[in-house]
Amino acid sequence: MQVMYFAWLRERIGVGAEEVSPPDDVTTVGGLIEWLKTRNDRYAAAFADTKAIRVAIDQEQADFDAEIKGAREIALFPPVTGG
Amino acid sequence: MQVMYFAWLRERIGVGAEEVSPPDDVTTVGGLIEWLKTRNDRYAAAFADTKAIRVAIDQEQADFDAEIKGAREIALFPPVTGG
Amino acid sequence: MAVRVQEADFDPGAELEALSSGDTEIGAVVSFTGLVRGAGITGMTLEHYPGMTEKALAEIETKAHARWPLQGALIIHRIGLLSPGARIVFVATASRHRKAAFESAEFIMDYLKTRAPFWKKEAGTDGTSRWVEARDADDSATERWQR
Amino acid sequence: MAVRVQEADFDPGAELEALSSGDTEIGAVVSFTGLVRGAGITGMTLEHYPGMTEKALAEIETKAHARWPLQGALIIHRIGLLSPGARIVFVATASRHRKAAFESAEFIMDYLKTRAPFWKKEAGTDGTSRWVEARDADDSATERWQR
Repeated sequence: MQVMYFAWLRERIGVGAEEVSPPDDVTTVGGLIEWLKTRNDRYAAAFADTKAIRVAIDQEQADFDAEIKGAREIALFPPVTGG
Repeated sequence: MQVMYFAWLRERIGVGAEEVSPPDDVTTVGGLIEWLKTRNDRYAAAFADTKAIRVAIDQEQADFDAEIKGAREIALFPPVTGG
Repeated sequence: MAVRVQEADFDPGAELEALSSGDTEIGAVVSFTGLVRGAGITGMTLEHYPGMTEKALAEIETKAHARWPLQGALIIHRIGLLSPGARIVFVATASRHRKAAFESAEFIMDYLKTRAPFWKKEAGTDGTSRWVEARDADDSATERWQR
Repeated sequence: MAVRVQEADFDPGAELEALSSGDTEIGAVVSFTGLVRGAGITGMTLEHYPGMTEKALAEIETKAHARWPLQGALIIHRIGLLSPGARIVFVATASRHRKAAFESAEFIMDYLKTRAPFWKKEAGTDGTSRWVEARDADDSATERWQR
């Protein structure tokens, strides 16, 4: 599946989007984030405060409990500040 | 003092403004209207329903109890409908 | 602070531009445009009370400035004969934040509807004409700002 | 119903004219224009989530149409680099009566502020840059429509 990052999350991780293949026991958005944190220090630092992270699955708002199975595109980003 | 009429009140009375000299015992807007009603049938008909009449004294909103002594310009009109 | 009562039409885009340009403290501009609705009428005549009108509109603007931190405000109201679709009134407010801009524009319109001495007479498509009646909802709208 | 996400500036007057002309059922048009405030910054960059942005804005417009009787609605949001004083966002709604036009425009802005995937990064006059933080007041503003 594709994972996308925006704003300071993108800057801290260093890429805007990447293909990832989490193991089968990673079933929710929360689990995905915990798994991403184990990849390296950049991810660990970027996701240090998960209260500051929002989620969209296939371009629809979702929460940390949401199942990721079958998702094509998971986006992680800070609270939005447009308008 | 000058009395002014607007909208359907002006149309029913037939003039937009006129000089009037009410007797000394006419001291309030309400009294002025009662006195105007005695002038002829047009006035009596125009002021039949005083609930539908609003007042301004010297271009400031006022009510029927307001004193008219010293007033330069008293305007009587239906509720406003601009905007 | 600006108030205009005029027969001529106006240009909402130019008015918005004039209100917001040159002051980079402004973050939010809200405008209201009132138009003549066409159902069953061929036109509408706006009568007003010259002198008192301008005074009443300026007082409403002053009240809005006292209540919200505004960088600017504008009220334009047309008088005379207007066709269906024509602009009648324009209110615009400028503030740092959107809440003040929205609330003050709505406040000005609510007060204008019940306090500014304008009267509308509609010319019906059936040849008759009638004075528009005041709506209780407009009184309620004004009163909520006094609570 | 219309949603546009673009780098280019837009013309509020032309957009208002297009929204309100040709439908004489419209009695009230409300617009909101958001501008880049200049205090301490040389400019601002708007990032967004292509694809989701348009979808989120269209959903907000649909919600507004479901909730108020609207003759029309428009949302324009700019992206890319913007200077102080530049227009960022434009929302306009058209209805028979002013209450629906005011409320729906404010509703769209409140939802846009917390639901549409845009992020602002300010370039400071001191040479630093920083991502704008979300305001709790914006969450509260959205929540009041859910009560």
